[in-house]
Amino acid sequence: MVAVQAQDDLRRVLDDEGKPLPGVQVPAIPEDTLLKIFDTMALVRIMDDRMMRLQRQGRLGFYMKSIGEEASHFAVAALRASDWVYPSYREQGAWFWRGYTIEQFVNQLFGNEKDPVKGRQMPVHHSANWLNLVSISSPVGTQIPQAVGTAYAAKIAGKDDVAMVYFGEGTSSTGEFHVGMNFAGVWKAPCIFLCRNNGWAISVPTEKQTAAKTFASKAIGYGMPGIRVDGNDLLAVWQVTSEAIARARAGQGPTMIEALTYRIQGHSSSDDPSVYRDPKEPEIWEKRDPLNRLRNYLRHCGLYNEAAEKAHSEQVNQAITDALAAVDHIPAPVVESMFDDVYEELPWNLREQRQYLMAQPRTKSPHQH
Amino acid sequence: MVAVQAQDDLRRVLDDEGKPLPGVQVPAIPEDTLLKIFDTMALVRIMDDRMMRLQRQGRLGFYMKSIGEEASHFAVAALRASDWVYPSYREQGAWFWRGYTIEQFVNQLFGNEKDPVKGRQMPVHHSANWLNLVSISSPVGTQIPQAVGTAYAAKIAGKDDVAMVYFGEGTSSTGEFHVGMNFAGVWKAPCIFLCRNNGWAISVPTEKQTAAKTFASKAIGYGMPGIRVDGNDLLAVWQVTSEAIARARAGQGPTMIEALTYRIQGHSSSDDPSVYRDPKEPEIWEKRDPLNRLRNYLRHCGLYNEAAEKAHSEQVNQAITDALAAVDHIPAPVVESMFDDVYEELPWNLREQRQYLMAQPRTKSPHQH
Amino acid sequence: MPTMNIIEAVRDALRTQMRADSRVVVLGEDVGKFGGVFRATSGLVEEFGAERVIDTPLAEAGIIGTAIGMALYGLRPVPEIQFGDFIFPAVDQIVNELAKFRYRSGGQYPCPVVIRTPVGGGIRGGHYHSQSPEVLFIHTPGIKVVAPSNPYDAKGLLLACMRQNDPVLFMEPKRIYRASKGEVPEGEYTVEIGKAAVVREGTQCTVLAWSGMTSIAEEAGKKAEAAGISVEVIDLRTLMPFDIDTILDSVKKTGRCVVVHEAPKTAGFGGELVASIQERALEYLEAPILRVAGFDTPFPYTLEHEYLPNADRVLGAIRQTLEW
Amino acid sequence: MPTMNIIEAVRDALRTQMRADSRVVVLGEDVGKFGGVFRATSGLVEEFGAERVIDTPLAEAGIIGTAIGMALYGLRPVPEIQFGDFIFPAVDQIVNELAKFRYRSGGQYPCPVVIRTPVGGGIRGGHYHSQSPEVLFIHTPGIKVVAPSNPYDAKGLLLACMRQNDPVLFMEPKRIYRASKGEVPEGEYTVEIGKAAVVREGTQCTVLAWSGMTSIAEEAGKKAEAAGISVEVIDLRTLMPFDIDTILDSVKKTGRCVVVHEAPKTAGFGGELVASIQERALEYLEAPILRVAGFDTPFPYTLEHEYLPNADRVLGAIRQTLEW
Ligand SMILES: Cc1ncc(C[n+]2csc(CCOP(=O)(O)OP(=O)(O)O)c2C)c(N)n1
Ligand SMILES: Cc1ncc(C[n+]2csc(CCOP(=O)(O)OP(=O)(O)O)c2C)c(N)n1
Ligand SMILES: [Mg+2]
Ligand SMILES: [Mg+2]
Repeated sequence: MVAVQAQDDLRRVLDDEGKPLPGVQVPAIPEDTLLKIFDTMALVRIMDDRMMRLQRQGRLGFYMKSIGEEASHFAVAALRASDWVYPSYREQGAWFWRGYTIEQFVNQLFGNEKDPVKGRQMPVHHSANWLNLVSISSPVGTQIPQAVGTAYAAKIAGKDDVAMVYFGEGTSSTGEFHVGMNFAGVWKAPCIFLCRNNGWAISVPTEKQTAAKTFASKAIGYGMPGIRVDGNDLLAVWQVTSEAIARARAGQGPTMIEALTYRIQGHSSSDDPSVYRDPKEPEIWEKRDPLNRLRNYLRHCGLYNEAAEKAHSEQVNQAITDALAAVDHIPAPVVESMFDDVYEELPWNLREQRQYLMAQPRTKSPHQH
Repeated sequence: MVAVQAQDDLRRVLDDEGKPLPGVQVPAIPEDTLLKIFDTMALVRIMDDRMMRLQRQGRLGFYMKSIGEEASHFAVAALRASDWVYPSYREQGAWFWRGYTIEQFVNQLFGNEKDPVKGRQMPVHHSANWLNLVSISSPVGTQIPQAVGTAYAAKIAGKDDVAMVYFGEGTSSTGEFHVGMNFAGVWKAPCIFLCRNNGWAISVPTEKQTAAKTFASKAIGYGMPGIRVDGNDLLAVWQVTSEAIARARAGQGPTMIEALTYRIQGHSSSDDPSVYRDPKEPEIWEKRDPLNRLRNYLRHCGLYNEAAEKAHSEQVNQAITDALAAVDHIPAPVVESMFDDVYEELPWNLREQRQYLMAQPRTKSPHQH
Repeated sequence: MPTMNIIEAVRDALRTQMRADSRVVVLGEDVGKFGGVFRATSGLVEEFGAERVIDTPLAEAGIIGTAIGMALYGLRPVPEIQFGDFIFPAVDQIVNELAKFRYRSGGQYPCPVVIRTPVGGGIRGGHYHSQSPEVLFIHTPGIKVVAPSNPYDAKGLLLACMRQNDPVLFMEPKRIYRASKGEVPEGEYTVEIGKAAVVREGTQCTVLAWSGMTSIAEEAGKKAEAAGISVEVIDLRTLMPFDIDTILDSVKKTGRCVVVHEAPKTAGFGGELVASIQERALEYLEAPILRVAGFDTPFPYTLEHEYLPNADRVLGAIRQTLEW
Repeated sequence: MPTMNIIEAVRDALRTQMRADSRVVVLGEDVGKFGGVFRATSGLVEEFGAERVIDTPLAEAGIIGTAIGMALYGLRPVPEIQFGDFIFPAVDQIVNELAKFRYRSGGQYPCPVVIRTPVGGGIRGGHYHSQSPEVLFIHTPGIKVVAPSNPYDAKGLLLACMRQNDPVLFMEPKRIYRASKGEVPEGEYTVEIGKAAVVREGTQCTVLAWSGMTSIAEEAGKKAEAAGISVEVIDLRTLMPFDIDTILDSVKKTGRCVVVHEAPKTAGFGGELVASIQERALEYLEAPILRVAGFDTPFPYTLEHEYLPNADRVLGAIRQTLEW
């Protein structure tokens, strides 16, 4: 079980109620940015809730929610648009922040003809090259050296773009984590490693994942700074990410950030955590909810407007409803599209197979609409 | 380039001349053990020299020497016989220490009928299950999680055996290093990771291998102690290894040891280091030669007998000469043996292929004698 | 005799062997309290304790690497790879280490590790929860490959694997983990490794299948019968070493053959079967041997049912061999 | 025209393309000052600097993983894997990531990475410096596989690979790296990917080979000629997509076929070739298509020349097809 950690090695700006802690420096986040983050975080919360209900109704095959972990998504907000991001499957906020739309998101979940990845991947495996957001991959860890390659490529190309990769603490056990971190250290690649420590990798708690005192301490082995931050404290996340970005852009190399948070619910829509953990454990963390804390902080700053939140929430809900309504009329990708994009051009074997398939009677797929 | 490190984080017992440093605790190595280590170290030195000459004469396909790194081999001397060892290709001392004979060693190099691995592997890829020495594998890193599995198996089986795995500092960059270290930490496996930092991975110097301050510092990320030791100081190597073994046997888990040494010559008989490094660099290290230092230490303790060394050296040389003479009369493994040991029993495809091959005219292999 | 599905049969095999042989240990991601994401190991940690049912950190190379070290020391590890698609980080440990240990040590170090992993599509898993990676391992000398299609074989073969001394990749058909039910004896019995089963007798065309495709082949066999065509269906069960005798007996009788597999067609195991048969029985062939297989694309999500071989396609191929 | 060996031709291709396209970067173990253990990259770091010729830490997964990230950003990485045997730690990056990137992103992210690696035996390298791992990659949709057998093709194909937009595994025949010499044009030219070469014309039997086995097949062709048998030898050059038309044209003409490869026979690429040919040209076959391949054992050390296919064995198989 992840205990709330001693404060000295954990960067916090806000207390659990969302008030700045005495003596801390509060990062200067522009007001409109702060409000946009709040709105986007609320959107993620609403989306998760709606999609899980849909999944429970049997209308959606699979979903992955991030309730309680949303503040960590917004590390992305400290980047600029030309920076590249490799999200894992649990940072929906990163997508919406950069302008991925509710329609795109929903169409991806349904794998229909308007899905940006053409119905090729499971739900929550988005891709948006126009936003410099790289395709999500299920095999965890693989994205880490890829992000390092992107970061170093920017350096080689003489640009000051940085790359950021999100991953869970369980993923830090993969060989690819090590390999990616090590290359980044040697290359002084402008890369930010955002390890979202939510206490669990499916059913495996952190103490079965590593004997290291903290995940951030792993950075030492790669000669890079490792920073722990309260992952439910948006201001602290913004702050440490901004520092890491500044270092990266200045040619000072990579940073690993461990964002301490907690997976309040199951791993995915297929999981039932009551089998393996004490149902009391999440309760501690519900009190530290990042959305509440940010709302309280906005209130504290006089930036909060309840009516505006309500309006925004209604608008989001309506957009989701509309997208879901539209989904019923969006067909599955056409069958022959299965053969596209394997290569730039179709080789003879795929041409032959496409021809064969098109001559077969159509299969009514159980998950076509 | 590896500089001689500051002393505070580097365990040393002997100075470069082989005298105990002021104020250090000298480990209590039994006299006969110490003398046996000296003899075995001298044997390795002689063997390397003879085999390299043989290779240069074109009589041996390939060889890997360890001149200047031999003290690190003798971490094995602090273990007991029931402990398991996974050597890399550069710890010939570990084999001889445990009783692998000069004949076996030479027969392996020649891959002949008396080779313990039946001519299946390249030179220097030994295996001796009767000595709890596990087969050397060329792909580096793979042995690390294997050693952890062996260590943990001992624990599961209720025995207090430990496992030790040797590897080069370059190998610490592999995913398998990370994965093995991490499992060992979580499992508190009685495993000792002996990282022989000889400054080079073929042509790649340590600063291109990692940005970590030391290799030992990587242990922090796995929640285990990481200790740096002068790898050319036999007494210090013995001391830190003994401490690690004691911890492991007491159920206190794994230790990583970084033995700082230097690869004086080429990576293997195929390498020419003058292409990529300053020929002056090795010179510094020649002065710290581990065999000389141990000899001086023995002298200092009144244990050294020049005549005995000479006699031993002659005896070893004679044994090598005899083994090499014998080699000319030992045939290659019989052709049908190629199909043995793929599985416990021959499946039909291998039976068929064996029959086919035996019906073919024999190929005179360029490296059969 | 109790009725079990494949998951239950696998669990029963594990439990039976763990009771019989204290050297058997299970390890993998989520195999402990959670009992595995498909629940194949559920209840085992309660019975055998956390030292024999080991939740590992998230690293397939570590799961197989440590299993190798355990096997060398004398244990009998049965690691689980959560999905066949995630076996690739462990491929070096399997191909270069596990499979070659006995050989490269001159017979000194046998390495009896049985790797269990669910394979195949049809569960809406997209590229990364659907692959059938058998051919790489069939091509790797030193490891056996076993792929049952029903609960009886699953238990009997898994027990056989855990009692022999070579490494095995044991592929479980996840799509029918629960759907495939049948009578399974309690306690100990084995199904011989290397022996195929003729699951439907017939005279005009032989259909070779395994794992999740066996039921598709059987369905095609039934449809063929309705159309007046007599089809023999063989469930290979073991892919390496595959049962060449049973295959040849059948093809020599029928003169026609169709191979069905989920993995992409090109360089799939079907190619080997075709090549082996025509080497030995060309004179018996009345028509080319056809393959109905996955297409040469990554496994798709929405269109997976267009991707997967189905009974109609198999029947189409059977007809084609008859009309050739 | 200068005469070059394969190493020189590869180096020349790299240098030529690096001059023409500043996006091309080379990375791998020892590729910098040392110029690669086979010296294929020697001189490049001096000309193009350490940011375009990158000595990496020792981790194949990192070499390929970072190359992917570079390619996505717009570079053209040409990673080197020091020996084909050490590609396995990178298999997950290649099979699950590199090959599927374009597809899984719905075409958004092409990933033009050209992986160079020396393959094959005959250099006294034992299991771990001798393997021919092509079939795994041929079986993986999304990556092309190219395997030249001589300096001219090596340069022309490598240039072609670096100028197209799909990932490629470029396998180099290390045994004949220096032994195979020939005239190679200076500057730019390409050899088309996907096109085989008929390297010897003949009428009675087709022999298919690639990489280090092409010269063995040619030698067998010569020996056959001396024995009065007319053999056509085809060097496939590209294995994925392989040149089915050239193969079929030849086999339809000769009616007989022998496939030669170094990798183990079972489930090797030979199986696919046999299956594809008999699917399309069974009626032309006068005899079974035979395979002369590596045996189903790990690659041995002392006995490697018993292991490797040789001209006599190929000739034996040719005779067998003629006498069938
Ligand atoms: C290589 C690999 N092995 C196994 C899995 C199956 N799997 C999916 S998510 C997961 C746990 C990941 O935990 P963590 O990294 O902590 O991320 P979180 O889910 O907590 O966000 C596992 C084991 C996978 N996706 N990839
Ligand atoms: C997985 C893998 N990649 C590449 C190689 C080729 N190779 C052999 S030794 C070596 C360098 C190893 O350096 P280090 O670990 O420092 O050991 P040292 O040789 O210095 O003892 C390399 C790259 C290999 N054997 N295995
Ligand atoms: Mg987690
Ligand atoms: Mg080294």
